[in-house]
Amino acid sequence: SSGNSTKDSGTSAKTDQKPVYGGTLTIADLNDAKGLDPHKETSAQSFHYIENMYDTLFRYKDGKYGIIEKDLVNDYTISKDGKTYTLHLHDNVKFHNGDPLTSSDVKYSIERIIKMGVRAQQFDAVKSIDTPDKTTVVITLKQAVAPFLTFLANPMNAIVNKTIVEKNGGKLDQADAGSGPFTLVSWKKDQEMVLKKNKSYFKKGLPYLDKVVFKAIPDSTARSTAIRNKELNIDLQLTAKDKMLLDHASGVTVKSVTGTYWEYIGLNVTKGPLKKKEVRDAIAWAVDRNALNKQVKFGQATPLTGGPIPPGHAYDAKLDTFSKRDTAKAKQLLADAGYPDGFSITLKVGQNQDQVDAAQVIKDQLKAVGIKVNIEQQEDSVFFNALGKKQFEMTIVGWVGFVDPDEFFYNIFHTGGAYNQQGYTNKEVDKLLEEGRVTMDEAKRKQIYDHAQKLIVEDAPMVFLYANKQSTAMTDTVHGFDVNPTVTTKSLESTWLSK
Amino acid sequence: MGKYILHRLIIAVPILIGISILTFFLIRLVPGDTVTAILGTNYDPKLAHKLRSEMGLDQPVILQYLIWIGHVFMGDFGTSSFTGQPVLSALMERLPITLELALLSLVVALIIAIPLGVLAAYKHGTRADYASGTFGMFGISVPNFWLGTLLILIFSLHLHLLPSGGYQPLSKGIGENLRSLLMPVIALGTAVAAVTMRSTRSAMLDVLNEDYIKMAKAKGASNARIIWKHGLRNALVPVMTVVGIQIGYLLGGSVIIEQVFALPGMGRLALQAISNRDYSLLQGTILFVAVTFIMINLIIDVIYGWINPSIRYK
Amino acid sequence: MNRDYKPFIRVDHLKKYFPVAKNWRGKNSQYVKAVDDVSFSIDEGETLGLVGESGCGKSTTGRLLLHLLAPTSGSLFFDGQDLTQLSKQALWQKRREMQFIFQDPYAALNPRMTIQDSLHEPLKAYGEDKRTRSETIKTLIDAVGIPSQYLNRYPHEFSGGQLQRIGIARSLALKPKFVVADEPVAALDMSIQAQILNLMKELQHAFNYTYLFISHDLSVIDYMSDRIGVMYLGKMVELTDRDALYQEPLHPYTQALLSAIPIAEPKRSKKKIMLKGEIPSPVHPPSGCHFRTRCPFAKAICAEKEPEWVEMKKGHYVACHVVQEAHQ
Amino acid sequence: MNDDLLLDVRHLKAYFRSKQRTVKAVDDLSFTLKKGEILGLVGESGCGKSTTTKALLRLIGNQKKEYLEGEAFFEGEDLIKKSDKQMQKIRGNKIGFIAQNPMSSLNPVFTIGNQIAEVPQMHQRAAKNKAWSIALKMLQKVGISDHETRAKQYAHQFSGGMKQRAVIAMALAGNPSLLIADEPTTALDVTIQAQILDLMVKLRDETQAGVLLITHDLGVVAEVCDRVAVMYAGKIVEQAPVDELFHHPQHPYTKGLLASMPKIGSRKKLIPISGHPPNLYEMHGGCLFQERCPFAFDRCKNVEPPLHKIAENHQSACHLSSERMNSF
Amino acid sequence: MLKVWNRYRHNLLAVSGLVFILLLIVIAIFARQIAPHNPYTMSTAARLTGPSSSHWFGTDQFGRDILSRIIYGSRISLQVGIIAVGVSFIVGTVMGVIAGYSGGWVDSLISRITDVLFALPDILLALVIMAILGPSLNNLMLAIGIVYTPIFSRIARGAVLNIRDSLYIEAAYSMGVKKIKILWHHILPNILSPLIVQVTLSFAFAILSEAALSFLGLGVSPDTPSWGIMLSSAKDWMELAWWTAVFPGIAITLAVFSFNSVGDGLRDALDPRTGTGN
Ligand SMILES: Nc1ncnc2c1ncn2[C@@H]1O[C@H](COP(=O)(O)OP(=O)(O)OP(=O)(O)O)[C@@H](O)[C@H]1O
Ligand SMILES: Nc1ncnc2c1ncn2[C@@H]1O[C@H](COP(=O)(O)OP(=O)(O)OP(=O)(O)O)[C@@H](O)[C@H]1O
Ligand SMILES: [Mg+2]
Ligand SMILES: [Mg+2]
Repeated sequence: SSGNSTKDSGTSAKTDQKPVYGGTLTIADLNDAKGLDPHKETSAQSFHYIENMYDTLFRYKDGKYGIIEKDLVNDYTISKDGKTYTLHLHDNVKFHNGDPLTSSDVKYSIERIIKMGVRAQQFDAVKSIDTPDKTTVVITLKQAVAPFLTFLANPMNAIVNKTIVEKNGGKLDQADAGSGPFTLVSWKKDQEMVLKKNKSYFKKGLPYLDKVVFKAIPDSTARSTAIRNKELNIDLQLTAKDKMLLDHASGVTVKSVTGTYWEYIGLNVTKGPLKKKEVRDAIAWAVDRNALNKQVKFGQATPLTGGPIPPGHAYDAKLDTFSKRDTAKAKQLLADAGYPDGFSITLKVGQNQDQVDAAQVIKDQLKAVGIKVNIEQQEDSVFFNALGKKQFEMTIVGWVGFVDPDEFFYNIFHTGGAYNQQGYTNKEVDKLLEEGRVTMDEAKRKQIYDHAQKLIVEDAPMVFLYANKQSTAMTDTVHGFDVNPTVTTKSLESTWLSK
Repeated sequence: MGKYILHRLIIAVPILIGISILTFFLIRLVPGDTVTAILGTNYDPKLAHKLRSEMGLDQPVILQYLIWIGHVFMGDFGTSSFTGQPVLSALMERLPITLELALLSLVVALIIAIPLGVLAAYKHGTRADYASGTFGMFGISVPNFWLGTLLILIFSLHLHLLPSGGYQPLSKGIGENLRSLLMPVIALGTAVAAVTMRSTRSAMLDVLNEDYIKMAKAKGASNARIIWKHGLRNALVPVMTVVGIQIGYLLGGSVIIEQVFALPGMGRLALQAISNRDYSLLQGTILFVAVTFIMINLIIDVIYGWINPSIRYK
Repeated sequence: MNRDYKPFIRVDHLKKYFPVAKNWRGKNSQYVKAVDDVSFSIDEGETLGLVGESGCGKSTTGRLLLHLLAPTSGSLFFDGQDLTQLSKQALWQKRREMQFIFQDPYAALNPRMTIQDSLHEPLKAYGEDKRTRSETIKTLIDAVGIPSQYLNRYPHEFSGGQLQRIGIARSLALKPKFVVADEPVAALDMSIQAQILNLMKELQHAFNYTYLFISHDLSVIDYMSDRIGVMYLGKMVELTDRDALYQEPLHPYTQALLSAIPIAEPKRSKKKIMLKGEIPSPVHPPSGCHFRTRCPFAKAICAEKEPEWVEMKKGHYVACHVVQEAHQ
Repeated sequence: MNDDLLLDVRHLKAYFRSKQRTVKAVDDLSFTLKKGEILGLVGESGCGKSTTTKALLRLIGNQKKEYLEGEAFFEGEDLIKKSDKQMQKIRGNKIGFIAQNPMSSLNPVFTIGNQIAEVPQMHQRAAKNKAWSIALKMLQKVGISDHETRAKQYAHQFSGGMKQRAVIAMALAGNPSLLIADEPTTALDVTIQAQILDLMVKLRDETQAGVLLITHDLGVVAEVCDRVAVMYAGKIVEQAPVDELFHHPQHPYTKGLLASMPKIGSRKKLIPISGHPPNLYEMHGGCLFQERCPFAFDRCKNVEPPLHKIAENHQSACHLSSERMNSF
Repeated sequence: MLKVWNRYRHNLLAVSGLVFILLLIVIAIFARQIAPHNPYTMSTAARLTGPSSSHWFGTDQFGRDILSRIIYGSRISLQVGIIAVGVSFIVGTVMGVIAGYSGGWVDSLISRITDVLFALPDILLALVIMAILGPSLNNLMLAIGIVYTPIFSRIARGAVLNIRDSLYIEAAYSMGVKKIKILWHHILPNILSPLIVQVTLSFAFAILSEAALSFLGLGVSPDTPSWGIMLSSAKDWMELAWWTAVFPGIAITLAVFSFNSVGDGLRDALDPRTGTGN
């Protein structure tokens, strides 16, 4: 990883054009942020609003997936044993209120993250943070943490201004304590958030835009109508249907990459027929992922016929178990498990329309092998509560935003994983995942995760369905905006508008 | 008059307390809670426990209620557990939008419906009367959210004349503001117009049978004078009662219409609060809606007294 | 008239106040004094007429007498027993012996029941068997002159006069001893009115009923009653034999009432006492004598003191300062 | 024709038609009214009295289901032939109308003064303050004390008698030469009735307007009317000056009415008219009273007796009275 | 009764409403025989096809036949109507009659409860109740039932109060008829007509509410062929396929229209005073 990130203007097609300064860019997302505190927020929607007000030590590389580059950090070293990180900060960074950003702010911020709890486990291994001088931070870990840089690059692990935090009584829900390319002007919940250019941003010449307006428009049709009517510049997240519609709209460009948002059927391995591996396998064979992709996602998602990791990263191309549906095999497996006539089961879903739709198709598909599915829809809050308490038999949900393979696997498939809702346990998998965490060697790590994936797919605690495309629509006047698998608006700092 | 208003306000207090109790305890019957809603996909039992005790959700419910209602009396509705925003400021942000939507719908509906109702009564028994009767019946039967959807389909998606949703505040200019509310107002106001028209018609028919109308005729008053001077104001008395009932419909309907047209009003806030199990926000919203309802009804009663002097209060 | 009957009904200081307004604590703060300290008695087989203008408390008195309303205070003896002291059950038993005839016969019959069912109802309530009921009703129907083939009809299929006959038949079905008739002919046309009045007289003759006959029409009262009481604004102002009342009315109100009633004899010159003003509100009656605001003879004392209920001559009661002073 | 003649009604018919039946509410009515005369129109409920007034004011006859025929000359012009616009100029201006029920005849949402002032405003194009002063004058004239404050009050602040006075003021505000009063005192108490009747006679004396007074009370007729017309089932059955009618009634119906009325001081047993009035839609040929008439004979069943003169100023519609005339 | 029917018969709107309701009942009962397709069968090939001879009302995003779903949807609407209105009618009437007949503190208590429930907009209350109970058809019926209970309570109370003071009640009492008998023989039959009118009107409301709650995602389960659910999912597709949004909406409107006009017609027919529209 090298040098200054500003030279690379991401995926912008027209790199030959010269950037133009000024203008107001309007960008729409599904929902409004809940609050603006980077250390407190958990929803991806909130991130998109917050990240442009803050800087992080590292960042995800524009247009690339899983690659980390420096941001506030000018230079750094990692000790051989992977336990000591020495970071040197840029010396010209100022918070929006004019205070300089120094090593003590970094220390304060990491400590605040730990205190706030939400992402504390990413810093579980931190032993000490030292600040030998104003621009140097030394972080010492108890043991090596392979994805530690990825954690530091998480846009919500931002560096905040201690003075502002304290002025707000420790709360940043409505305030801006950042040093990022834009500063907060106003925020009207569910209407719009207005940001303006940070004139003393530490990256010379950036940002280009004078103003950024975020709008929360939950209805996808309303969003796509608005961008067609040029009331918007960017529609950040398109549904498959809207992508189809907007592909042919004039003056609008749709860009998409394979995203990190993958969806699956969760099977509660602690209950009823699903205790049996054969039954779970049978379901995996009975589901037609391609048909599902066509029906629910207009064929635009990438079916996951192997493990959960989408192509392009720690993906294992050889693991391609379920590329074809096999109902005969499924029926055989059910008969072997003692359910020759199938059984009835409840499939719980939340409010996500794609998942609700998928549930209806899956109900139809499982009928073919004799499994009678009752769909039960709940409100998200009730739904997630039930999942957390393992009060479900089958469910359809998805995960989003993981960058490192450890994030993909440990919390979900490890016996003690925080989000192991399926109740899945496999000693061998546990061991592999623990090993992967502390292995710094990339190649070795890939081997470990390939093996773990194979075991997981065989045990079938989940039926992996597909990884979604991340599609963004923008008017032709928008340049330099990065459509990233992790869905981020971070590249607004180098986005510009042509006339 | 002032005394009457005061009297009405005093009567409203027990109702509001009843509502506060009802909502407070009802909401706590709701499965799932704020914390799960906040954590969503990233639900983690340990973290959830920590958040619950921070929010005081582990205390006895009665105590929670007393603390809350005590604060409410001092004008503090608490903060939204979901967004961290003070509930009162969230409500004050939304209230104008819902009020504008509801009142605009009401006013437009009345302006159209009352003359139509009077004409239908005057021409009663004719084809025009039957036509307006059928139209009125459709008006109260068509679901407002469907009407809204159709309007979007036609005027936004096909004709590209109007924005399909979103709210433009008055600060963006009255034209923009009205443009953003045009379809919502039609969707919400149609039923009100229909109901008002029907009740104006039947009230007018009743009034036209009254002795004082015969008396006016016997005095030599012209038909126009009988209808518009002697008839209308009397007919408005029962109509105002119906309008008062419509306020409830308007506030309830705005929950749906705000959802259809993505208007950030109180209805939408309530819906979000419900799905986020945002207790203090939901309590505040419901209480606010009830207060709004009672206040508007009070205003209507005052107008009522102005129309009908025999119930004017000393 | 013959005054040797034994007193059958006696009321002492009877009062009925209806609450009309509540103060802010929900306590009753204002009352209509519908009946305000009235005392009189009715003998067995006698008809007492009660006359007065609208709202003076005639109907309320009638209802009190049958204990359809509980009095605010005062006592009420029926055949020697104080009704206000009776248990519910005992009162219910007594109820058989006293009945009400209503002014509006149509409103007093359930519009959804055939008159047959309506006639059966009181008898059923007291547990009479079906045969006895049918026989009783047949006799009654004959007596009031309604053809028995009409029994299956509904109230709206009858004329007002017929309905009042049915109403009378129903009230008499339980063979009561005492009947309160509350303006039984006020809703009827003049050609029908006489039919009903005659019928009531005939029935009384046959069964020795005791009547309280209420009307605002002095000529009707005159025709029906043995004795007459005149009410004004919740008070009884005069009570005496029929002849005495018409020949020498003592109370100024009675005099005015008598002179105001239009007589169907043209040019019979009569001295009219025109009362000024109108009946005051019963919620805020005038102090002292209630009538003093309209009385042509009112004096200072009338505003200060309520006149007492005094027997001026044998059986002739009056409540008036002026009259009482003149006699002293 | 007589110069004094104000109203000359000839063969007036007013029917209400519906799909099922035709109600002949007024059937071939003829009568006259002189200036300064009070003509009483008496009859029982439903005999067509109100319909007569409505026909004269042309408040009916504008819809298909209302059928109107005949002539009604008022000051020489036929009211029945006038257009609605022309009638608007006459109503309230030349013909004043006093309604039966003062309680509901005043518009509750306008002040009393406003409602009276409306009359000169409409008919004399009087300016606002001029009209208001006329209204005040009228209120004073009908004996409402404190008229300046009262004019600014609403109907619910008036008592029954005051409302009726206000209605009379309204009827007189246009200075009419004909006053039609439809049971102006039926809803009032006797003492108030006496006041209102007195007022009406006084006003007649002052203005010399002709008055058509509708009532069902023979007593009222005897007290205030100059002449009487008795109506039965949509027709006039007898017409005569008051004295003549009460002392020498000719028609059996009139006689029956007089005999069935209780009279104060007279103990005579009432002689009721048997039966009840006919339905106005089931009429057959012959005399309408024949079913109830004790003297009815064959001719009565088949031939309808015309209203004919039996003495100067006295007309009756009975075969018997005509025969008696013929036999002279 | 005959008179009522005679008056009703002349109201064209009311008669057509009645005919449509009968039709709806027949459709609901014989849905299986009438529907041209299975309402649940999906077809990737036939998704979002417009109205044609094989799919009169077109297909939805899963290729399901919209006409068949509307036909099956009539079952849901009628079921919701019957149960929800049944619940509110019975509970509300009992509450109202008790309040009106007994008076005193019982009346005050019940009236205050209805006041409180009335100060909240129906939909909001239904939403909260649905949130408590969780989305399902049974809960939906219960929620709507609860929301419309106060209306019946109020009407019943008002009617009882109206009749309680009427002369024939006093007459029956004066003749020794016991109070409970009076309630049963005189009061109940006489308060029935306003309640029956309200039943039909509430039926219309119930259908609308089901649709509205399902539209907001708090109604019945998402694969149920309910008109509200159909409209709710149509919102995403209507730009591509107008028929997904138009036909279910028409079905709701017509059903609600019918119940409303029957209610209206009944009100006029049962109350001879409103002889306004002859
Ligand atoms: N249930 C009641 N509640 C309150 N006030 C009542 C009630 N019943 C009667 N009153 C009042 O009591 C007074 C006397 O009424 P009541 O009916 O006894 O008079 P009345 O002489 O029979 O009059 P009318 O001739 O009009 O029948 C009136 O002012 C009336 O308004
Ligand atoms: N608009 C109408 N349509 C049909 N029938 C009517 C109408 N108005 C009156 N009638 C009938 O015409 C007849 C006469 O009615 P009218 O009102 O003239 O009687 P009335 O003598 O004034 O009676 P009352 O003394 O009760 O006022 C009655 O049988 C009545 O039912
Ligand atoms: Mg009375
Ligand atoms: Mg009349």
